[in-house]
Amino acid sequence: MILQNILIWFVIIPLIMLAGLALCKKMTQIRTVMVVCSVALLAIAGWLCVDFLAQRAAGNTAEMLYTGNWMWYAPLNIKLSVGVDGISVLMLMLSAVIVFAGTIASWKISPLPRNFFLWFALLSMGVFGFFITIDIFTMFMFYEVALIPMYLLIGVWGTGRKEYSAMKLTLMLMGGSAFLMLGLLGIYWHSGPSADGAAHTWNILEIAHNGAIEKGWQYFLFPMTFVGFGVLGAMFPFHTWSPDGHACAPTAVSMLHAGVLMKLGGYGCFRIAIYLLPQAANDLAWIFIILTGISIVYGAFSACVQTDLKYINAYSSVSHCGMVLFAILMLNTTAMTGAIMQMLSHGLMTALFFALIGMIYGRTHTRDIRKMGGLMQIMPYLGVCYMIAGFASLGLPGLSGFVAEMTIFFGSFQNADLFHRIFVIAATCSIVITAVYILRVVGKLLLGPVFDDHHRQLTDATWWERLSTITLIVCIAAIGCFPNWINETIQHSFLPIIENLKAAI
Amino acid sequence: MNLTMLMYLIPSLIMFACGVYGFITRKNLIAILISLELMLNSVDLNFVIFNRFLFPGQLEGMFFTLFAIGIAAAETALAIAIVINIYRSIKKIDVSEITKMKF
Amino acid sequence: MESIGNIILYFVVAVIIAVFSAMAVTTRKILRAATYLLFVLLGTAVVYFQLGYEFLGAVQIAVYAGGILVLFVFSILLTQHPADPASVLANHRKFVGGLAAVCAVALLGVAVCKFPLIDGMSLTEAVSIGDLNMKQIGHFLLSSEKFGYLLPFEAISVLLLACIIGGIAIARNK
Amino acid sequence: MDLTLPILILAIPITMFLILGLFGMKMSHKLAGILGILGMGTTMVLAYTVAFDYFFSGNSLFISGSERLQHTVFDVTWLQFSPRLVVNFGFLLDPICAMMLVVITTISFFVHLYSWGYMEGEKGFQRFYAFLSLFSFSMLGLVVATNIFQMYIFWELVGVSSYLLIGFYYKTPSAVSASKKAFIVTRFADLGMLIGILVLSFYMPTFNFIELTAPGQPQAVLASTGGATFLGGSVLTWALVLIFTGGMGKSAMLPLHIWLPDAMEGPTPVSALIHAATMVVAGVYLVARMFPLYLMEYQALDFITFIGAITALYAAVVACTQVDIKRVLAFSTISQIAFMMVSLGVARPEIHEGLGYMASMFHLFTHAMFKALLFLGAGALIHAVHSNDYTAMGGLRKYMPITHWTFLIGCLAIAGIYPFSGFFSKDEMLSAMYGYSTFWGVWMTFVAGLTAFYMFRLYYLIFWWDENPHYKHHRPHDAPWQMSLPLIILAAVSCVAGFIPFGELITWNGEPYHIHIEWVKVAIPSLCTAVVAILLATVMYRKKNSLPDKAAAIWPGLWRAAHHRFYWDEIYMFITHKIIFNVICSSIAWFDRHIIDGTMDAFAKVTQKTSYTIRGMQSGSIQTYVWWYLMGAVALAAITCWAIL
Repeated sequence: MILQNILIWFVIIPLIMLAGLALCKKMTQIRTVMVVCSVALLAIAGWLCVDFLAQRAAGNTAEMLYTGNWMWYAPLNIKLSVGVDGISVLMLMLSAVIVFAGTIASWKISPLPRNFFLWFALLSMGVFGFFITIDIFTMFMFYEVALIPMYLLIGVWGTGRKEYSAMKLTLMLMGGSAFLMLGLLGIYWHSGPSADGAAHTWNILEIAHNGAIEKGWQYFLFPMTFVGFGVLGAMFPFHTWSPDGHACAPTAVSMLHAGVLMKLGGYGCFRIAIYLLPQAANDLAWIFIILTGISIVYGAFSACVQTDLKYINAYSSVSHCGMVLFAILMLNTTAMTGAIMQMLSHGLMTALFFALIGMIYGRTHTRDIRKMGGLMQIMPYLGVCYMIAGFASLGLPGLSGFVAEMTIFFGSFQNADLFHRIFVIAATCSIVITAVYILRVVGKLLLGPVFDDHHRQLTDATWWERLSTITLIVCIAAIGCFPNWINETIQHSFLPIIENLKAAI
Repeated sequence: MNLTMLMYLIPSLIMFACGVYGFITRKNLIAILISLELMLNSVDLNFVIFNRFLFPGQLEGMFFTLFAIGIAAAETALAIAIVINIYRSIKKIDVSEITKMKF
Repeated sequence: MESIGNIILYFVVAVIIAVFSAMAVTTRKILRAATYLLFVLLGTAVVYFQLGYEFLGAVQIAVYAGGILVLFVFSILLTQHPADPASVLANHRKFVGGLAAVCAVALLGVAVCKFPLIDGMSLTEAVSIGDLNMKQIGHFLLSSEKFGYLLPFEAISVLLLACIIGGIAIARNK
Repeated sequence: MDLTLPILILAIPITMFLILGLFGMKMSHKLAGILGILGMGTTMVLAYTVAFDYFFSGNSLFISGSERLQHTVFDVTWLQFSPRLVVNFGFLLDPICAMMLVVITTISFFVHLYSWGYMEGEKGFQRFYAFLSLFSFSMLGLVVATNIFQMYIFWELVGVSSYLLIGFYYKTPSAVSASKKAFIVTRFADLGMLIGILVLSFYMPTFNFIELTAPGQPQAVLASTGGATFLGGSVLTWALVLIFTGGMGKSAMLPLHIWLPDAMEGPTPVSALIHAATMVVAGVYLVARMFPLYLMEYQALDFITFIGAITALYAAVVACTQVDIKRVLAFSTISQIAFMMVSLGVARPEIHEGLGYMASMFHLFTHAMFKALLFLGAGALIHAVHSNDYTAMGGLRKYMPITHWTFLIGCLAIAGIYPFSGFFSKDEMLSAMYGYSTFWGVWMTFVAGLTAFYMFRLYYLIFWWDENPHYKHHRPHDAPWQMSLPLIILAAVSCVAGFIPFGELITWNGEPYHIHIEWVKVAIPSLCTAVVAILLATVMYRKKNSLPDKAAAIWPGLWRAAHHRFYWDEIYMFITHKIIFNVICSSIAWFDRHIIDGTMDAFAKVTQKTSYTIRGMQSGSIQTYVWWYLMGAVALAAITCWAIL
């Protein structure tokens, strides 16, 4: 029975959410549905996390747990295959936390709250679906499901040049998907026979176990898949959707997009591009190391001179997500572990940032840091949260960013040749630049005298804003203070990928 | 002198050519419709002519024309309804002016 | 050998058709165009009579000359000041239209002239073979056997109904 | 050893931070202050217990024969990078750590107490105490670190607490920019340290200090790199120099010193605690902690010596011309820390059994006491006259006797006058320097003379010179007891600390060293220099006269340059704002918007243009369609006919 698999519920609950919302009329009903379902998601993710760790502790060393296979299009052998390893579990947890925080943060969304949450739920379904599947076709499908609602969410509920940004974001990501589709089809046609006797398979595990795809094809398919996912991971030079898209998106969408959707890119990169195409990954990594290395420094430098809060964070995301891809390309356990931690950290931290920016914007009606100042005196709670987010971003020990960045640096430094060294050192320089732009914003926005006397009447955070931010801050601090269990979970999950890489070389 | 098929086809051809010319050149919607009627009429005529000279024992051409006339009537009625409606809304029936729904 | 009356009638009708068609599309007064069209349609009806299709000729006169043309005239009167001449056509427009017409004539003329069956039989022979009366036509129209046209007949009926309703719906004053 | 005390030493401050930080706004000032002071007091008592236990219990864990041992009290895994590289969180007890525990908790406690008076009625009083606790926690964590990565973690935390405290008056733009500057400059330095740690950890599969400094370990590293060099230095040298860069940032050594004078924007107790006594000596502590490694590479030590000596002279010269009393003290701090650095740099096992190391630690201890005293005294003055400039002071000795006498003791101690504590530590440092090379010995003696000069210049300008007319409106008076008590105690400590047998407690290798003062060769000359400098200052500044202006006019260029701190800030401003911001960042942002994004937009524009062009064909005019259709049909038919015929 399909429903007995716990993973399926990550898709079913959003579906229930959709159905529930379709029936809702009043705002209270909508909120009830959203809160109940997002709490359910959070609970189920938490339970999965605990149960997963228990199973691992009990000695279950299978690569993926909770696996299940259900055929849904036999002629092409497309199945709904689910299964999770430690990384997926953490990603699901992250998504659940951010969906919850995002729901709470859009407590007073208007206009059309019902439609907003409908698309929001669809988006989260795509995200959850992506993380639970191990079938690349179904994965791609969920990927698209997650992308499309973005267009409407930004185009309808956004601010500023929203139509332009929505169009740009959607088109660029769709362009990436086109590459991706090509890559995935290529992988499928060279995948070798499936376990149940069909000629080809979409299942990641089966493809990996069937052995390497022939080398020539790998050289073609790796750039396709990596660029395809890299666009979503804001890799230079395909990152320009991110500043415009984030700047115009409504709060919850920015949160979910930067917090989770961009992680789909990094996740796909190692789960598909590196795991399934190890030889090409090994030989062609240098190209993408250059690009992601540029992303890291370039995003940070660009962020230094922006004046729009959301642009600053968007460029900061370019830098931080560049770090994720950069670390993945280092092809060793420590660096890749760091990449996943950076995903978690960046997800939580950026979600917090965007939530706070949304809250500040909702009060001051501007995001231009030149037109604000001294907000710490007026809204101390939001100010403190913003500082915490900033410190997490610039890598203060005790918050998640530090752990992730350090793991990445120490892992990356294990590659002993000069090329890697130069890029690692360039990447480490970003921690200084990050400090520069974060402190610049904090200094201009929160500290100093009050810039605009009209702002003195503004109020501090409401209860739902506090709930939303506290959820995220607690997670950030928890990862920052007690990183080792996450670290171990991730490291264990990387073993097959690393083995595959070693076998290929 | 025999009246052959060719002789009947020639006026029909001229009629058709005039219809084409009118259809392409005229701007007035009703004039265009008139040109259209000319072309249609020439075609009807051809059906009858071919039926009479090539397959004299059969009736397909005749019936086809019969129905074509019926349809032409329907079509004209509708077209004129549209023309009148357009005239009501923009007070013109010049094709070069009717561009509101273009692109 | 044809009767001389037939021949004269043919030439008269042919000239009428050719001349009035040309005038219908070149005149600048739209009401005149409609009138010239009437002559063309009547000429066509005469051809039908000459070819031995009396019923068809009658339908042509009744439906076309009687019905459609009246519609035209009414619509012209509704939408236009009858005395208003249309604007003078631009030369390039005339050229383009003329070119199309000439091409069509040239091509069709060549095709017609070269067609091998074109000089099959004369009018007299043809008319003598296929003789038909109203009873037969009525029979065929409502027959569902071979050479029966019941289905198109019904289809046309429905179509006409639809057109009537559509015409009313479109032209109706809101 | 019992685990409770060490854990509590770390746990109490962080708990205080959390309590005061989360619930402080709901507390009264009094409650928050008492909580903070009690917490710190307890920590101080615990730290004293631990230090006393370590030095004097004779426990075999701590001492074997006469050699003092390093003892890891606890060490738990915090993060495992790879099976080789494990970051632990622990508590390492050894002589310098025990000494630092004493210094930090003592100064921190007095600053807590002092702040109760100094910060009274300030908005954000609770926040201030919370940050102080956070700082104490971080600093304690830093000194007890068992491994270099733990040190780095607390290093960063210390930096952040410093940032928060400098920017305590966050409504004033100058404080905001000063805090930003401090953080970014030290972050830049930390980058060097991080890269150094990366390099070191790559060749040495451990972060742990004991393993890093174990005999034979550095040689193993050098062997593993196969003697590879980069720009003339071995890998180990580079790693050590880079790690020292971090220390240069925190300890405000020359190219990275610019943040410290600006950091005086923070409340004065903070300056006393962080920017004089504890945090800024972290760089010295770092080098001392890794000293056996540094001993492997004399190049790195020479680098330290060189940087330190230049900085010492530079800061001393600049201090002679500053107006703001806290800035004078700040430059004096820079100069004194540089003294310690030089002393570490010249320490060699073969020169007086590594005397430089011991002397450096000794000076660290005495300096912490008298510099905290001076800063707290300055705080009392500022509290009284509400200005940082000596121009607002003058002739204060009659109004503020306690401050006057304690300040004088501080000045005497820093000038190195017998029998105040500064004399002893400075004497040891100078003998180490003379032992290494006469050149550096003379150089540093000159700096010591300058120190005496500028300190007494400051002293006379504040307490003598000319009585400021403002006093008639607003009569300055001594500070309340919470502020005076720390002054008196610290002054007492500064008087007697020199007689502590420091050599018995702290040496580079744990073996005791018997201090003996080299009167003839070192002490008498330096003492004479100091006395001459003091006399000079007395002549110039005791009474209001025109001598200082004349002196400045002798070398106007030099005086102006020193007054502007040799234009370091301007140079940095130029580099950061003009070059990095305006050239690099702006051009990258422009490039991104116009080139990268422009390319993406260009794709869209080309597509759109093409569509618009093609759209023209779809004119919507039936007549045109018919024409084309007809011509097409004619063409097709013509082709067909031609083919058939």
